[in-house]
Amino acid sequence: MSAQEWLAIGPLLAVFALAMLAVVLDIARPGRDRLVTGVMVVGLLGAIALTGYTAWYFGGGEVEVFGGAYVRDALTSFLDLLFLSIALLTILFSPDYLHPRRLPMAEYASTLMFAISGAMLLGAARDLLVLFLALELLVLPGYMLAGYAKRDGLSTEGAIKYFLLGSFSSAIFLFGLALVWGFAGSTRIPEVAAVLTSLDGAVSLTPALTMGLALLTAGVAFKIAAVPFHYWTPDAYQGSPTPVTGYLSVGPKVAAFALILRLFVDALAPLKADWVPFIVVLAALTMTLGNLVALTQDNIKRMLAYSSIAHTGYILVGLAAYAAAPPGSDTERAGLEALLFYSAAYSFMNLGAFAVVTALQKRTGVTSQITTFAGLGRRAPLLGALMFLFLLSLTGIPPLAGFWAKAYVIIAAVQVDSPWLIGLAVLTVLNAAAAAFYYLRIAVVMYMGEPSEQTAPVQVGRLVSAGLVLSAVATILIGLVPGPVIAFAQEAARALL
Amino acid sequence: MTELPILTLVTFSPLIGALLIAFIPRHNVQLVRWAALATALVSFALSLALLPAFDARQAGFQYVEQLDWIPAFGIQYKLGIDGISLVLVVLTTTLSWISILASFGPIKDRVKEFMISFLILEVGMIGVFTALDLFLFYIFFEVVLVPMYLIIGIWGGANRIYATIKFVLYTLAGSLLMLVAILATAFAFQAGHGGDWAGAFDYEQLRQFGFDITLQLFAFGAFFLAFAIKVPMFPFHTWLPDAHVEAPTAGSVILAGVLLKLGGYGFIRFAVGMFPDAAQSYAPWIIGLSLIAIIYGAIVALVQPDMKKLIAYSSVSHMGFVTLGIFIFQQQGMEGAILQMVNHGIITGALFLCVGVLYERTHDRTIAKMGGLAARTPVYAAIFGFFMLASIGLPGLAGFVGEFLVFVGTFAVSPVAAFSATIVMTVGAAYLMWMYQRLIFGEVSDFLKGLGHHLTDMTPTELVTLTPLVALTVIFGLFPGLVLELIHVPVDGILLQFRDATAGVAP
Amino acid sequence: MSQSLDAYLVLASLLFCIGTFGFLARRNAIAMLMSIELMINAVNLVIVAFGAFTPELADRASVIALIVMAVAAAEATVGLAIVIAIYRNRRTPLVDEYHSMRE
Amino acid sequence: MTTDQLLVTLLLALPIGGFALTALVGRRLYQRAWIIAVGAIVATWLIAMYLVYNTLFLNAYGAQGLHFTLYEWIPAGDFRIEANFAVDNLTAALLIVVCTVGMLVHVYSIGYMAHDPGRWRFFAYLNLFMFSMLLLVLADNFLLLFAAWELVGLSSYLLIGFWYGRRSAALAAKKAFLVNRVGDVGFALGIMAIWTTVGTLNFPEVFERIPLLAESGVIQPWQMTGLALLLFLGAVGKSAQFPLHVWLPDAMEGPTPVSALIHAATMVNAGVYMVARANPLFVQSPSAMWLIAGVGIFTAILAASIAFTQRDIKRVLAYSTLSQLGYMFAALGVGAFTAAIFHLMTHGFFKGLLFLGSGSVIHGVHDEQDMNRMGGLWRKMPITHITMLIGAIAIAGIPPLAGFFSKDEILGQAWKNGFVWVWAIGIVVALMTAFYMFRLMGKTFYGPSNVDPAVEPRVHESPRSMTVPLLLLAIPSAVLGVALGFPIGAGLIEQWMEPVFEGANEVLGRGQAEPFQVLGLDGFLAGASVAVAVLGVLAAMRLFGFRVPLLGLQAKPRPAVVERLTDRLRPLYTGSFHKWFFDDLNDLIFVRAGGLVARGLWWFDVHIIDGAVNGVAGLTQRSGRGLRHIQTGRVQNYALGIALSLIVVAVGYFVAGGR
Repeated sequence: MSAQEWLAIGPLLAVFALAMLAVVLDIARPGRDRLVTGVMVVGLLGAIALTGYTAWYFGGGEVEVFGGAYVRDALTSFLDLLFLSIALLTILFSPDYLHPRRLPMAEYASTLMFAISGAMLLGAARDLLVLFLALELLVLPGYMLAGYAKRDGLSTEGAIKYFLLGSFSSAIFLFGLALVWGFAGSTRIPEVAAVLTSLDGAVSLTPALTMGLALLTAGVAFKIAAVPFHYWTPDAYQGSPTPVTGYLSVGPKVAAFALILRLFVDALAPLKADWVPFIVVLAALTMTLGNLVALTQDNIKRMLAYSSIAHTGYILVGLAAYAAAPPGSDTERAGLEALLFYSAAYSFMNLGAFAVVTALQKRTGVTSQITTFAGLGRRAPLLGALMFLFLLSLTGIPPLAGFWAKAYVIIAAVQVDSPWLIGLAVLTVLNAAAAAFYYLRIAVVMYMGEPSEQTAPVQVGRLVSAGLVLSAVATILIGLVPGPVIAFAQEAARALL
Repeated sequence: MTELPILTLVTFSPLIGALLIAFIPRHNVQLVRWAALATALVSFALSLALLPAFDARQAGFQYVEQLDWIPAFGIQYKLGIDGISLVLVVLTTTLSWISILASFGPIKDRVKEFMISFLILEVGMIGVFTALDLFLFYIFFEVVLVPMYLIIGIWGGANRIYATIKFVLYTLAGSLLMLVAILATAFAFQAGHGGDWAGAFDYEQLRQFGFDITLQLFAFGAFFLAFAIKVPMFPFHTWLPDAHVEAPTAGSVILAGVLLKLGGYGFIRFAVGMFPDAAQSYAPWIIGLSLIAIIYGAIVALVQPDMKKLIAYSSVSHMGFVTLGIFIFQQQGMEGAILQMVNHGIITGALFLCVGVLYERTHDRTIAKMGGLAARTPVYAAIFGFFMLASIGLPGLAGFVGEFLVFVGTFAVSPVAAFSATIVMTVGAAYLMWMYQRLIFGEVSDFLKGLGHHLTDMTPTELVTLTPLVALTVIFGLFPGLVLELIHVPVDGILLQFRDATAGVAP
Repeated sequence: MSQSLDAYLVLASLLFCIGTFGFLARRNAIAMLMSIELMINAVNLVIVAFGAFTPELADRASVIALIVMAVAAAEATVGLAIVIAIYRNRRTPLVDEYHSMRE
Repeated sequence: MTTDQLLVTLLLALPIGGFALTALVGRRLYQRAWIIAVGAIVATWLIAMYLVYNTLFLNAYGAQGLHFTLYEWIPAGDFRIEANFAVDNLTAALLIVVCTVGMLVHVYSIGYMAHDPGRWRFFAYLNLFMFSMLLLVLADNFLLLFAAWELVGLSSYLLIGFWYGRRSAALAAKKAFLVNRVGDVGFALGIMAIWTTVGTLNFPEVFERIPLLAESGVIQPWQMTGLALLLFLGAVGKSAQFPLHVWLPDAMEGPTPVSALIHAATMVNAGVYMVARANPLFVQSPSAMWLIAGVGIFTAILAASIAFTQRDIKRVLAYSTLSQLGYMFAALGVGAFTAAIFHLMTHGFFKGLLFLGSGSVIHGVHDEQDMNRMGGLWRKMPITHITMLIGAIAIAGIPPLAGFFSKDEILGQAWKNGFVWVWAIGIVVALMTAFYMFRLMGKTFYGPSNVDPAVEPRVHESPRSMTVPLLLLAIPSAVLGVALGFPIGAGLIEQWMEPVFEGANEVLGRGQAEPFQVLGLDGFLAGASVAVAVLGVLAAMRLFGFRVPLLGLQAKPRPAVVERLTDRLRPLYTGSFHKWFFDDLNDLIFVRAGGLVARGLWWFDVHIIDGAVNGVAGLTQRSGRGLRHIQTGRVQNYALGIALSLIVVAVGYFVAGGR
């Protein structure tokens, strides 16, 4: 392998190394949580720097490693940076939650790092088999993290639901993958795409291929938690330890979109006319159901779970815009850019929101009922203000990140000359308006409710504070100066097409 | 840019103040208050500084500042004003400092947060009037929502949460659709320029573009919804009474004084400016809705038991003149509409201040409980009466000229519409005089007697808030030319373009 | 041994459906886990069948099948661990009794 | 700015300045609150008289009068309205009445309001009124006239509601303003119509162009009629003509000087003034003129019939005012513009006198207004009695006092211009007028004293500040008719008004007035009106008593006869006493039915419109609550859901993928 190839997989290796290091530290210095945390933070910062360097080094070009199974292009770099940021923030938010509950840090960190490496691999895979492996590498640690609070009934309940349904969908996905593989005769994505292109719409799809498409659609729909494959989400999110919920709401979701980019946009693009109607319907269902049910939730984690379902719907609009646009057009690219931009913006604001919940739950026994937030604006003005900021961003109020994300998705949708996509855009904004209700409800509880009886001051740890500041800065900066992120997303999208 | 970016200064000076206030310890309430007032006065002074160098006879925008913001979509940071913007900016800065001063007494809890919210609100409002990039405009338009949401929701009355959420959701639903329309027009522009995004959100360029009629009809519809909710036009008005009733005094003042004008301004500048053909085809409907609003609002106001609700419905009626004046597409009508916006801002703002003064003492707004205030608080009675008369449209005071210009314009286009609209001259006088008679005249009510010496006449602070408005009401009543001269050229421009654009379209 | 790929695919599909049915019908977590194994094995059958009937896939198929088995094993391990954890908490392996979170 | 222009400006500036000053510092002047206001008005009067002299006697400003622009008021594109003023003969005639009566009322008020704690407010309002009224007569365009129109309405509102503590006063003030507003709507619409059709609102230009436009057919006859009627609606409101007459009697809730000044001598004449001012416009529409005559004469008889039975002394005078205003409109309608203005002037003086006299009476009997509780006051209040008697004779139309000349002019013109029915009704009204006025005199001054015994000893003549204005007003009431109207048909007033109504007379086809023929038609008509007046006076004297101390003549009242007559005419009496139930009708239509409509709309607003809004929100919430139940918490259900969805997706692919 050339030095370039090593550099290309450098970030991935770094995260693997961090995962191993955490295990080693656990054995060599058991119980040294702060050490592990420190090492992880430093390591992740290093990995981010490395990724940045790699991205700069390769620029717009691409490098294939492992005989083309792994590719380092702008998309890989974009996703790597995003995943590493998610990992960093999750690590920052976790100790304050884990420590009071006597949950070991090292094991947690290594599991998380493995999951992140899976996500990163997913974003770089150009081989169906690698895609599957990466997916499993992503989700298996995820199940474990969900059930990480072993003695907590809810955590394990969430985990087993997540696990059973996840495995079920993995099997479905795998079956679809196998069928496509059998049809295309290769696991290499470019070759698959080439074979499918040669169909050229002239012959009808074989039953096996059609079945394969259906299975793959259902499989990824499950992974991104699109309605009606979303059932696991609320239970898994509610049950998991809060920092894990934060992670689950962004990491696996964005990774699943990475999977969609590599599989559907790269490999199955020639068949996009076949699958686009399903994306449109899924998008519409997902955002609408997510928001409607979120309206009625009283548990903040569950509410945010449904809200994350709704956001999946919005992201899917970007995908639909891509898929509905004529091949090779600018519009096609805009859809993907929107998808990527939305993922990035969503990650920061959603993690931020969960981080506030985490910070409140530093004291054990604090539930995740909405009443937890009562009078937060008085008890901890800064924390309240940050939560308000994240909520505003999630609502899509300018000039915050979430606003641009929605605007981008809508730009992409209205560019497609199709009543369906215009309809989807309108549905998006109607949903955004409805969603404002439950986001604002939290603000109401924080600022406008009767003063809460919990008068104990909220103490926010240094790490959590740093993470919150990072999320907030990202949310504001992406809002005020979205230019660089847009440019990066454009480059990433260009790499894919 | 070598010269001073004065518009940016005007727009963002309250934000700077807000940031500074954020660092003042919250227990130092007096300092927070005075700092907020000083900030608002600075932006007021800055906005006045725009006047001397402003050339009222020059067409187009002045003080233009232009920077690329998001080149990928041609989104710019572009500010500029014409006469219409200028008068509304000055109105905003004026009412802002008055509102802040008026909050000194009533707002006792979380003063720091209140002042910060209020100053951010001011940024949003000024920004709406100065933005020349559609995206930037939209951002300011939305930014306004958040502080207003907090102001009603935190410092409001008993049913504040229902009111504030209704306000936000209602407004948001409309404005988000407008976002879709903005993006769609920008894309149409981009497609029409060979895929080049440059200028796709630039108001001045979009105005020249000439969108095809299908897009116009759709986009105008979306813009209409956003602005009609903001104005608010019948039947999108029901958030207003709730919001007014629950909002604290300063909130009501700004809500009536400036926020409603965002809708009227949006209609003139964007909806009509960019989609003249669609405006033409929708105009009969909008005129119809305006007439309904004018009469309906006035009649419903007749039977309101709550002072604020009464004034809220009167706002629906008065703002109906604004939309009526705009959509008859006639010089006097449109100039009258703009003048009416300014005057309504001053007068209704003042009326809400008056209600606030009384509420401070009685903690009640039920008209039936009051009576005989003239005997106990003569100065208050006089000032309240003054604004009541101004609101009725007494000649010589500000309310008259705008209203009459709208009437004249309407009559020239459709005498029938003018006939129906003038009914309100009577009904409008009836509800206000009824309220005034019940509050001010007659014997002192038992409820007020029960208050004893708490029922004092106006304090010096309250006088300071209301006196400038009295002066403005008289000045604009006697010399409406001060405003009309400023808006004449831009209105001419809009109507000229409108006529050019619709010349080829069969009615 | 049949000479038709389709026959294997049909057989595999049947197996997959049986697995699915088992997953849907059984309440015991362990049994559900086993049903998933069955589904994965059906997929393996498909993979191997493709390998057997399509020359260019022959050399890859068995490798892929092996990898899938390994993944399935890992999955089962994680699954069992979770099942044990919840069994400790709830004293029952029946998943339909785990419904403290809903709606 | 020339001196005269400056003086005209001062004419406006003095009263408004007086208003502002009195409003600001008046309260601190205590007893002397009147000093600024009265000072300002005296100065105003002097200036006005100078201008009147210049205009009417020196003809200093030519036939067109003095026109000038102060500044541009509303510059809105083509709609450019200036604050411009004019002094011509018509204005000058009005200035005489407005300023003279105004000044005397100011002086009178010094005494009348001396004990009222709110006197500073009173004088401020009076000055505001004077400003508005002067603006009204000086305005040289329709919009400015309209502005003044509304401002006098405001002053009237403030003054009627002066004793705000009294609910009835507050209600009357509001009623006056609102009823006036109904008329103003018409006026405003008329102004819009003028601007739309003529393109300007300046009087000289409008009146120059209107005949041309009408001739060339640019303005159709029906449009002209519509235009005239819209303007007339404004006049109907301000001058309290049927059916908008209901506010004026209630307006008597205000202090009596206000009734004298505003509701008798000046403001209520604004409608007459406006129609006279816009004569070139009105004469273009014969049907509008006919209607004006009809409304006027109908109001005259309607009001007179009500005045018959009222007990409140001020209300009798108020209905009398309505009736006399009706005369003026009848005059306008028959094309006797000069007669209308003549009657306006004479009426201004004698009605002002009567009101101030009644005020003096009320003052004397300690705020009692019911005539049934007066009587025999002639001895205790001699000056009031004499001056009021002069007023009563004047209004009754007995020569040579003022009322005879102007009233006879109106009736004569009506006959001669072909409106015999107007004349016929007019002569009946003249009879009624004479009767009810002497009923008033009899009940108040001559009959037995019914004054509250507690008050009786303290009844006294009013202070000099009140009696002097009475005396001063009695002079013009007595001599103005002769001064201006003699010789009949060729008096000063004819000369003065000649240039103003020249065009109108031309259009109506009136030549130069012929000299009065004592033995011809003129003599017959004059004789008839004198005869009915005397008849009315005698009848009233016989029923309600009288006394002429100098001649030793006297008659006792005959309450029994009155009683019998009343009984016989019970339905008519009841109708008259209850003002023919107009107030009840209005209450039913506007207050009750209107309230019902408003309440209905409010219900609609809250339940239908807002209900729809909340309904959408509720529906959203409910559907969310319904959809929640999908999430059962059981893995099996989830798996089944996923499997079923998968099947749907697969079927979808197979159905759609059949390409």
